[in-house]
Amino acid sequence: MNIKILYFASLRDTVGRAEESFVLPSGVATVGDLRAFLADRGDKWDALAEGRNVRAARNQRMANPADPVGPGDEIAFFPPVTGG
Amino acid sequence: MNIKILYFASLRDTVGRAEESFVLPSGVATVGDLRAFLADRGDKWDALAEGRNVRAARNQRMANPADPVGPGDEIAFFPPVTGG
Amino acid sequence: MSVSVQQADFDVGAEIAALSQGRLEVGAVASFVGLVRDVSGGAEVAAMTLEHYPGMTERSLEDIVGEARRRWQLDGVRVIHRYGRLEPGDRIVFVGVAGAHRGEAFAACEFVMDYLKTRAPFWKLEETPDGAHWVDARDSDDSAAARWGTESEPRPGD
Amino acid sequence: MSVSVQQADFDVGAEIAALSQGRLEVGAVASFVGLVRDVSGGAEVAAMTLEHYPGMTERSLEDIVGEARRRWQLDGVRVIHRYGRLEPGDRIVFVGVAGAHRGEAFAACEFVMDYLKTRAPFWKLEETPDGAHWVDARDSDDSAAARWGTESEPRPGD
Repeated sequence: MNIKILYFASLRDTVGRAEESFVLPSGVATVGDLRAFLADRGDKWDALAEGRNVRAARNQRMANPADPVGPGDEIAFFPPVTGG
Repeated sequence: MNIKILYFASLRDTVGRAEESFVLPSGVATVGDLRAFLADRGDKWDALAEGRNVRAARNQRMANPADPVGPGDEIAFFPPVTGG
Repeated sequence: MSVSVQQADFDVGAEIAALSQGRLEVGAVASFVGLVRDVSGGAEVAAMTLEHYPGMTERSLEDIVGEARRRWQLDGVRVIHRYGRLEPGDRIVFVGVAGAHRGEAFAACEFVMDYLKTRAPFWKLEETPDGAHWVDARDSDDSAAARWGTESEPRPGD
Repeated sequence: MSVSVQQADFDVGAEIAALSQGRLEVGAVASFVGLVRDVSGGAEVAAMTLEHYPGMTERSLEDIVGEARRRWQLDGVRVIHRYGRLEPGDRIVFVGVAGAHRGEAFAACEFVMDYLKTRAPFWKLEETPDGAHWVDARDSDDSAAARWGTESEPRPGD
């Protein structure tokens, strides 16, 4: 039940890591669950708390909180994009 | 009371001339008057008759039928433009 | 010089680069290139000759550019229109607009093209297998210009 | 290849020419070049670094191009987006769209830019006299994308 989590831009700077390998705990079934679980780490991880302006991708496509998370997935969290 | 009249594109081909020097007859005071006067030449000049899709310019700006015509003016008649 | 009417081809990359050259406030350059197509109204086109009204052409293009600059906050506008004989694939027209933001640059570029199509005195004579014929104005061009909310081209006697 | 994500600069003239090269049915090429400005939100910008999400970037740009090709009849679409450190005046992004007529080319080009601004995973870190800071997303970009009538970018937890 391993997944890879990536962090980008200001969110990466805040949480202090670009990626981590993560063993999915029971009860974490969706992107929204995962985000809440990470926010519960507290302190700097508060940047992922509900209400913060964070976007997510699952396997390199934009994801909704209800999207499922499964073994081998690549989940990314980042601030709203500012390209172009 | 001389003016210059220019004809372009298909209209020039139809009337058989690109330009003419023209002495304004009395009673021809506007672009619309001039067009009607030319159409009255009959035959191929019917291409300028009312109802035909002809545009006009006075001194190199798009003109309306009511615009005045005076000495030294350059009046042009042509079909709708098809540039670009 | 923002308007050129010429027989010669032009360098699109150089024209676009010139619009922002040395102007670090420019964030957006929208541009358009019009080309001769090998079909027109279903008929095959071997070549076309673009006729124009020297003097009035430059004046009408400058009027169009001036109107665009009144409507939007722009850093630069460039219009090049060719005349003479052109073959399929040849460039006909270039419009480039530089501004701080993309919304204004896109809007002004499309505005200039729409007006140019209905107000600049150019006429196309197409060579097809059936012979040469003058292209009729397209109603869609008039309606494209009309959506900008100013008067359409005046029509004497219509 | 219609999408490139690269550090290197690109040749705008060559990219625009390639969109119609050997395609005599193309009558219109609309294009856009985005550049680094020397100001942002009132602050002076010395340089910026564009970060992206390798893999997802290419995929999202290809999705955007695919969506444009479904919506309009197009002959070609090209998107180039740079990443890494860029200075004021440097090109950031190119979008070029070729089609038979200008209306479709303009609409598709603006559509791709609006979506790219809200959906492609790029982030700008600006260097100013006050230090480096990440640029916040502009609400106007979301509303520009929203006017195309599809869902906006999903926001988990919002």
